[in-house]
Amino acid sequence: MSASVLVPNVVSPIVVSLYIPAIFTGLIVGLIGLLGISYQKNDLNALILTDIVGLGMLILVAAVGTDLAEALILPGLVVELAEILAISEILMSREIRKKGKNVDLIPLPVSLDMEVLTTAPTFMAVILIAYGAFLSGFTGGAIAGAGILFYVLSKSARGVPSDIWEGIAGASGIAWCLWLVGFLVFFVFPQFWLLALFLAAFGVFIKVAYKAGLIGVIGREEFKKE
Amino acid sequence: MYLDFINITTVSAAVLFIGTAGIIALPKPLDKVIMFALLQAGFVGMIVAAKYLDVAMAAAIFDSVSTIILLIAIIKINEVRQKKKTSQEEENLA
Amino acid sequence: MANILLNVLIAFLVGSVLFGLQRKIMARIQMRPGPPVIQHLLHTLKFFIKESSFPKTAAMPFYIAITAMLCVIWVSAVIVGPVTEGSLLLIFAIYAIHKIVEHNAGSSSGSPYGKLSCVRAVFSASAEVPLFAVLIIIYFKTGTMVISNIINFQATNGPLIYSIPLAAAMFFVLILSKAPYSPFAITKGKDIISGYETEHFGLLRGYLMMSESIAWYMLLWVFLTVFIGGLSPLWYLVGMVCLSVIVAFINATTPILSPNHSIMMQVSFAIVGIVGSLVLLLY
Amino acid sequence: MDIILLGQQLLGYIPLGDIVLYLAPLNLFMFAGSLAFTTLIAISRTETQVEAGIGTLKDNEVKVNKDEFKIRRFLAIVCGLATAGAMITGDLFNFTLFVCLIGIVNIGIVSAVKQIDVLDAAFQYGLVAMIAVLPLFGGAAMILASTGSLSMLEIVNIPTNAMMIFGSLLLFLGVAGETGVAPFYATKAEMFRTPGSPFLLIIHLSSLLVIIRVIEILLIINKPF
Amino acid sequence: MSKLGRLWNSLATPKRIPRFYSVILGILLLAGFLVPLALNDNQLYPRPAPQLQIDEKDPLAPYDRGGVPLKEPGIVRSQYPEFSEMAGMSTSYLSPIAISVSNTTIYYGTSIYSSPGGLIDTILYYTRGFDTILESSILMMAFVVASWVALHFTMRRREEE
Amino acid sequence: MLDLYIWFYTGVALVILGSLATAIGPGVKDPIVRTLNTEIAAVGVSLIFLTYNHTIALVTYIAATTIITMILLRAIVRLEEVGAEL
Amino acid sequence: MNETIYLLYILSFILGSLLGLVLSYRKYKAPYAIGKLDVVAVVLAVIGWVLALNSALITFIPEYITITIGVFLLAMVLGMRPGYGRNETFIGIIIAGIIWIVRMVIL
Repeated sequence: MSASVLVPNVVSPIVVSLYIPAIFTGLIVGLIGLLGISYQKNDLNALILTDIVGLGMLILVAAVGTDLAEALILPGLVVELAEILAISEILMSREIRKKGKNVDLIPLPVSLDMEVLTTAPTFMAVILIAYGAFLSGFTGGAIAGAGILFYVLSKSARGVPSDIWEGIAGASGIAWCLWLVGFLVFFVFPQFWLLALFLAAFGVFIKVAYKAGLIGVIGREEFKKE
Repeated sequence: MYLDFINITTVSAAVLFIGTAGIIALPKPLDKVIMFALLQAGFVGMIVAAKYLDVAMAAAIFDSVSTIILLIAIIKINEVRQKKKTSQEEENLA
Repeated sequence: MANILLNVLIAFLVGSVLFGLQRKIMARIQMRPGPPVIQHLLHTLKFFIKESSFPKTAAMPFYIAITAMLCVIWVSAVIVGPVTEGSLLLIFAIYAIHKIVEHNAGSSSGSPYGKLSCVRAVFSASAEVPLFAVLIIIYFKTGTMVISNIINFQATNGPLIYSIPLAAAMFFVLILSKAPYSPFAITKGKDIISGYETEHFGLLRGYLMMSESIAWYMLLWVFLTVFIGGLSPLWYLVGMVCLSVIVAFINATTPILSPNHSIMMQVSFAIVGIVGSLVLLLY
Repeated sequence: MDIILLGQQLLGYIPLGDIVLYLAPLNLFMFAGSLAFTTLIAISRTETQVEAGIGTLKDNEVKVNKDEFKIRRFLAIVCGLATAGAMITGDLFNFTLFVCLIGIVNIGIVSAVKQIDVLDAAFQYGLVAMIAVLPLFGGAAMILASTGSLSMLEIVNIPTNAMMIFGSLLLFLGVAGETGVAPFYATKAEMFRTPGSPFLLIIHLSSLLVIIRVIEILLIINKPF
Repeated sequence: MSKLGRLWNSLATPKRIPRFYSVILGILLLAGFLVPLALNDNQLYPRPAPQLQIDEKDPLAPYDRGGVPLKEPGIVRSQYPEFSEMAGMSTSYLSPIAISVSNTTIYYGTSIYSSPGGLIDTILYYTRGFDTILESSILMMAFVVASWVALHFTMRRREEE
Repeated sequence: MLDLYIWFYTGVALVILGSLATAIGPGVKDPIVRTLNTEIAAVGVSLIFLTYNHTIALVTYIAATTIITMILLRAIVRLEEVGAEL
Repeated sequence: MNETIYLLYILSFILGSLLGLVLSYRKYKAPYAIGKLDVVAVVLAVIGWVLALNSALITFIPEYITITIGVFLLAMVLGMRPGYGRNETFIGIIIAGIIWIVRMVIL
């Protein structure tokens, strides 16, 4: 295949022609989200609506239609995810504090006994984690993470000793360092780029996967207390 | 000749729109989840039309994952509401 | 080096005397005799021979370092300004750090008054919008950010105060907000004792007051340099005295605003100023 | 590279692939400033707030307990480093990411406290920060779409058009939301009522410095001539 | 004037700030419909027209950027080629598993290029690696915040002890 | 080529419909319904990604949406349990 | 060099007002002087202001020395304790101003 087909000199005309509709879509979606927030009195609903505003941002970035744009979507996604995670936690903590200790804090167990919850999770989690490991990087991390998350969510064992928690969190921190080392190797010793590539790819993979998995551990507290 | 338009893309688009309409219009959350499965099916069809089978595979797996998550959440929240209602009624009786 | 020392000394002395002058004029307007003109300077010097003590509740190295920091940044402002005539942006960065120091001098002591002053400092940080607007307008007008180039620009095209009067007005509001007893001086309002300085005694207070004097001099210097152009030292003095007198008149006759109102007033000024200046620029 | 940005001679640059960190006097000053404050924070204790108790003659002490202190100091240091990074980065998208990091860490610094009002302010600030992601990344993407570059050293040579102005306005509004300046200051000011002044300092520091930096960036993108 | 004062006071209520902000942002976005928008087609890292590669039955579609694994660099149009000399190498790299997958089927290009190597990895880890550092730091910080809050307040673990 | 436009405009329609439904759709007082409606918009965005061949981003996005949904649902359930009046 | 001279003026102003303050506290015990004019102060003020404003008239001494002395003297009066030295200063300014105008008109 010729080089100009592989990487053309300019952005293809289709993408250029789709730019205006795409940007307008992004703006409209953003506007709808903002409109929703502007008359929203309920904090939780406002939080959900910010998700919509984030979608507008993703469209604006994606509309550029180059490989660079794709690489920029990933940070955008991660930022969205991260902020929703942190803010929802703050919202919950605020409400629990507001209610004080009078609230019945012993959660209800889920009484449903679905077939899928006993057989599917292990199988799906294995598939997802294996696929995620093959993909590596952010994509793989997100997929494997979702797999772990789903698995812990639907398993019935409850209560994580806090040192295990810190252990997993620490492991993901170490993975982050691995990835930093990979990044440095790229610039300091460019001849070892393959090593750097693997360090980076699997560092990020392990990090993201563990983090997402830990979200599942938080979540299980709510869904599977028996 | 109109049959030319019936290919995997258009069918998926139709399924997507049906799913959308269903999610928006149906009142009960559980019905919405069923329509959501339809939406996901249409989406997977779209990806298949684009010939990215690995993406379609991932989408298919995540389809079921998110459906299950939604189901758990809805059942759980119904339970919570039920309990609240009964406790309120008890209070009223007392 | 000698040049820096010289300029810092001038800045300190002139700043203190101007503060004293301001107090005197305010007093006269309010039909009081008022303190002598050098009172503020004596006040500053007095603190250097007083005993220093540190509150038990303070956040320790921080509490002391922050006062030193205030001194350091304003000395560096003098270096950037009168000594080297460097970038205007740099002076504004210094000003921003000044806000931070002001805010944290208040909160690091643990006193509720300091804390309130700190919260208000955060409030009034938002009044920095006019400042940045001024910056942008000057850049759009002159095409440069270097003070010496701005002076040259004015030497050929006439003072900027005629061509962008609204920007000058916005900057003047900023200067006003830094003056003690002004309607915008919410961080040092008398309802919270001495604001962020409440818990600073002795040496530390001396440093704080010294830096404030330098800051006042520098703000006036920047105003005169940027909007009127290169002046001889005598005219700088005259200009500074004039500005101080005007500020004193305003301060003596207006009440302090509530924090929210103070900020929104400044922001409203800013909006009027920005829109007006842009219209003038385009026109 | 012999480039003059806003009248400042470039003193040097650190290339990291496409992302070039550049060192000019203004940027170096702010970089050094934020690092100095970060060091201060790392070695400081927190203050104790003493207030008169209501209905008694005793004093009310509000302190920061140990594990809260640790996490807040950690977050404050990260915030300081992020601010320092945002000061010298020469890449638009990199800058927006730094700002996002600052935003989320700011929320974190106050989320560890117990006052409900403060938590509420943190939550509202978080909402604004999340909404601000749209103009931030959207603005950067628009500038990318219209110039074909994200490096400020390249953009400085490209003539301004309406789309770049719009993009930079979006960027500005995004930074304003993410750092909480006027007129969106209220959420932020409320957060300052909690004890722990060294950590709160960094919230304020980051927002002011980032605003100055964004002004510099706006002036680089929008050339009046 | 007192009305104005009340308005100013209301702007100082934290609860209203998100709404206020969204209104202002909404107005600015509305202005976006009036601004002439156009995509400059001279972009960094351009890619072929959508579906072009998959239609040509390229097993690496849509991320084929040329090159031979470990030998020849792929084509990368980065901003500063002089600062990233090895950029094309990881673009062309395929892991052994990826090579065997690419020989089996033509529909798995995304997975192949998402595994170590490939253009996106080059951008994410090398030419724009600093972005990824920040991005993963953001995730980490969010997680630190959330897990701290969760461990101390939401889950009430301490009280159970 | 026609397929491309069908994907794109279906995506656009879904995004706009989904976000409208999230903002003002029927029954959105219930946060769980609102969260479900965001899924429509998410699928729309996915389609737009597909049009541009951002497939790696698409895979990541699908995974991330699941995680976000899970986080949101957790918040909703938890708040309901606490009995928060927002 | 220019700035050094101005530093000199400022210093002499400050020292002068310090001295004036100290001396006036020694001299006057009452917190307010109403209707009284201090002759010494008038003389000092007049000399001081004349020297400061009309240094060009005295050609045999370098200008900056006359101004320094003048500033010192006028500051002594200006810096007196609250309630004193006000009228004296005004008299000094008026006389010096008249001389200055006359000089301007004649020369």
